[in-house]
Amino acid sequence: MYQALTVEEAVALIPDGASVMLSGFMGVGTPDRMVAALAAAGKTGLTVIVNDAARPDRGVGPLVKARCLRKFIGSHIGLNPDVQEQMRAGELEVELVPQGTLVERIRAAGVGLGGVLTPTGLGTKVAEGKRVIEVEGKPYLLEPPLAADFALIAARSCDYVGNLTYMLTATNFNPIMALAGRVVIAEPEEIVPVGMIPPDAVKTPGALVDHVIRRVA
Amino acid sequence: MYQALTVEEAVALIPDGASVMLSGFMGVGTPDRMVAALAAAGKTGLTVIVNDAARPDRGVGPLVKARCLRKFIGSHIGLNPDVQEQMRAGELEVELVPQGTLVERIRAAGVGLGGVLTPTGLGTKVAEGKRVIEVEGKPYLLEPPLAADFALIAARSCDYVGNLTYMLTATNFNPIMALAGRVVIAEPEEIVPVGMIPPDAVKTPGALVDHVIRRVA
Amino acid sequence: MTETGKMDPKELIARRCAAEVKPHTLVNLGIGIPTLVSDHLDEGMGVFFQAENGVVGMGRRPPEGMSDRHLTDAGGSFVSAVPGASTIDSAFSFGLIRGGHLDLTVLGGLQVDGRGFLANWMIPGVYVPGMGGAMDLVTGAKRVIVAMIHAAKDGTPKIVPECTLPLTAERRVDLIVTEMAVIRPEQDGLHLIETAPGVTVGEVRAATGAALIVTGDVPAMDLTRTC
Amino acid sequence: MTETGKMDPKELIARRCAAEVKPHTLVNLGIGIPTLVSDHLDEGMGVFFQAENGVVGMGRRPPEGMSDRHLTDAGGSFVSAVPGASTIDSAFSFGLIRGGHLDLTVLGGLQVDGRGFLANWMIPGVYVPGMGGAMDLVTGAKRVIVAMIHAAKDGTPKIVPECTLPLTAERRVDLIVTEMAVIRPEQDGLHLIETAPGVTVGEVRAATGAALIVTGDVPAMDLTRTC
Repeated sequence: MYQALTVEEAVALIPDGASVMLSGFMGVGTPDRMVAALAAAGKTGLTVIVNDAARPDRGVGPLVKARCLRKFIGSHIGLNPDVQEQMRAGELEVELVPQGTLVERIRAAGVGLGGVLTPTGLGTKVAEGKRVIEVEGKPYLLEPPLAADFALIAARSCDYVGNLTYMLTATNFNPIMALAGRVVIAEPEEIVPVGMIPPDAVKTPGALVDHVIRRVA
Repeated sequence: MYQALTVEEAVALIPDGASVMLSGFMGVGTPDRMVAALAAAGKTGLTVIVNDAARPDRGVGPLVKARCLRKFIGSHIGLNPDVQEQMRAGELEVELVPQGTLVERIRAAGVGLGGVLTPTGLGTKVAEGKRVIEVEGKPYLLEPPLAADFALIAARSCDYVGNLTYMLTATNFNPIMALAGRVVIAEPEEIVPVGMIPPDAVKTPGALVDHVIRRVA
Repeated sequence: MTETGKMDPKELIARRCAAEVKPHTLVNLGIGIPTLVSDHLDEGMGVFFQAENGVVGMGRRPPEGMSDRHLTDAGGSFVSAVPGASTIDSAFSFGLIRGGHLDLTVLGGLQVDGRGFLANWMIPGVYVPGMGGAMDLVTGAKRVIVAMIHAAKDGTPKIVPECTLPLTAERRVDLIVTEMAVIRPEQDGLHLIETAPGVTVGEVRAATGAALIVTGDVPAMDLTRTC
Repeated sequence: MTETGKMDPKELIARRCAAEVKPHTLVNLGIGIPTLVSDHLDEGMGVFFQAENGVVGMGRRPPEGMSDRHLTDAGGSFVSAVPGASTIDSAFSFGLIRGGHLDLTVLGGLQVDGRGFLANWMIPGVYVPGMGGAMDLVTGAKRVIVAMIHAAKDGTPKIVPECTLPLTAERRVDLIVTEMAVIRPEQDGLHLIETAPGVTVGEVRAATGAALIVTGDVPAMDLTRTC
């Protein structure tokens, strides 16, 4: 059972320098209230794990603009000039990871596996410095698990035991990141009474969720 | 769009000696009509991949009793004396796999990964003859992917593009096996018009399903 | 002998295990004695029971006529679901287990040894049921408690210097609860931390094949305590 | 020049690609030219479009006022969903892609080389958008078609003996469709199998950096054909 936190209370849990998973795909399914509050709080030195850099005003954009980030781990930065600029200036370290590898690395951390054996990236720049493991005659890149101190999750609905649902393509990385944050904070669009989400509709069981953000008053 | 098959038509697709994934957990969520029809058809030499041997009259039980199986790959056989007896008589090869490893091996095959790096089984009989891969200082067993010629899936609802839903604990291995069969045959409890299953309720997209079994008349 | 000393041994073990369950946690109970643990827990504690077959928030067996074949426990028996329950597929279920999201598992045991290693899935040539989810549970759960009768029916110790039966995992379990004692495996060996009411340290030692470390007085189990 | 010869080059490429799409298949279209392919397909074909962000059965942009911020394509633009659509998480979405469940992907290209290898995700020092889902798509899809303008704006060939830009994958793509030609990479090199209406084999060769294998007469693209 959760006491829902204000967004400021939640953001206060996250120290400068933390690693933070941020769900969303081009800003769709990103916990925007937490992003705004982190930027407003002037956090610094964060490592963010997120699919893409979205645009300057979307997704992780406001955190980039407010120079909260030390490191960006994701698959795409092409539509956010702020990231390109900070990267070129040496202010922001960028680690590019193929999208399918990124989500499996996060999942591996979340489900207790030692890494990912993927054909993706073999023979490309992505393979540089990485181990290649042969299984049944085929080569695979060994990619390590990827966990984070915090996972910030955008949910459609949440109940007071922390069960989460997502809506359509706002699902994306959310249910996977909810497995892999040492502390999981959910920002739902609505909070409903316990028992209102049918068991088969729950996409993230409440047992994975540590904190829930209060609705906008 | 599918022409739903009769259970006999579906079973006729499966040759003797095929490898078959069979969903279900103690017979819950097993496609019972297909199991009965396979047994009635007198199939032989099948390799079955299934969580457990259930009981003689449940789950894979009827296939064991009818001596359809050459090999059983699963995690538990303790409640089916037929399996124990055929195993001791050397008539049935049994490969025991930890349950979490079994489902991840199936998933790895289904999602194109080269195997599973799991801590489960390290230092036990399960590790015998297997490679241990160290990642970031921790050892993991390397377990190979597990695919099958056929995956027989028990669904709650299905539409005519093959989208599937499952109900409660009858879900279990179904959505994972639906990724890993070269031919996927779904046995739904009901078939509903296209568009009646909300996109977020679909647990197996129809793109994974090759054949659908007709409702009981 | 005290009143509780006359308690059924399995009930005593279950009750003592129940005191280890913390509110608002995710718990998996194995078959046999562990299943009884939930009977000793207050439903208001907010404990969610997980079963390997994919339910988080499993409830008691429903009244006759109210069961459904789509809602069962890992043994295939009918169960109910508590408010706030969720159902998940097997990959997700073992993701919770292996990924360290399960706060506690209580499991039966065939042997536990001086290193705290558990054997509970086969007796070669005699009993080969398969490991089911046991290896993942012992490997992945944050806390593992072994709940078992202290010795075999013929008196042979089940707590031994080194397991002769195949191991379930190389992980040191966190606690052993029997009808005679509570034992905590640590780096330096097995610590006897409680005895059952009316049982002496000497009696526990006599029934145990492995060395037991005793530091000062060993208190009696408090069977009224809950977490 | 024929009527179709005056077609917008991107439209021509999209139309020719559309002829490669088979009914009742699962298809992923990249951004740019590939996106245009769906305009040339009959909605009754039963083709389901997948987008990396987790939709199977993506439909056209909805009418003004009927969009929803929870339903977008991989570029973040509003889309609709066809009857029978499903939505999945990113792990499932890339499971479909990497696992070989995607029948076809049509992607843009910066370079394709004589081995049939594609480079389409970065120009070192100039353009580093990241690979997004491209590496998984090229690695995992059953069939990969590269849809691109034949040469760079300054005339520099994009079809080259060996990619000088970083590869997207070591996989040989299945087809290259440009406004000048259709080229099929095979074990022995690049086969020129069609030319655009009004374009000669010599013109294609002149605009191509890699050797082209020509066997007999090269037919003109049939831009009316559908699968």
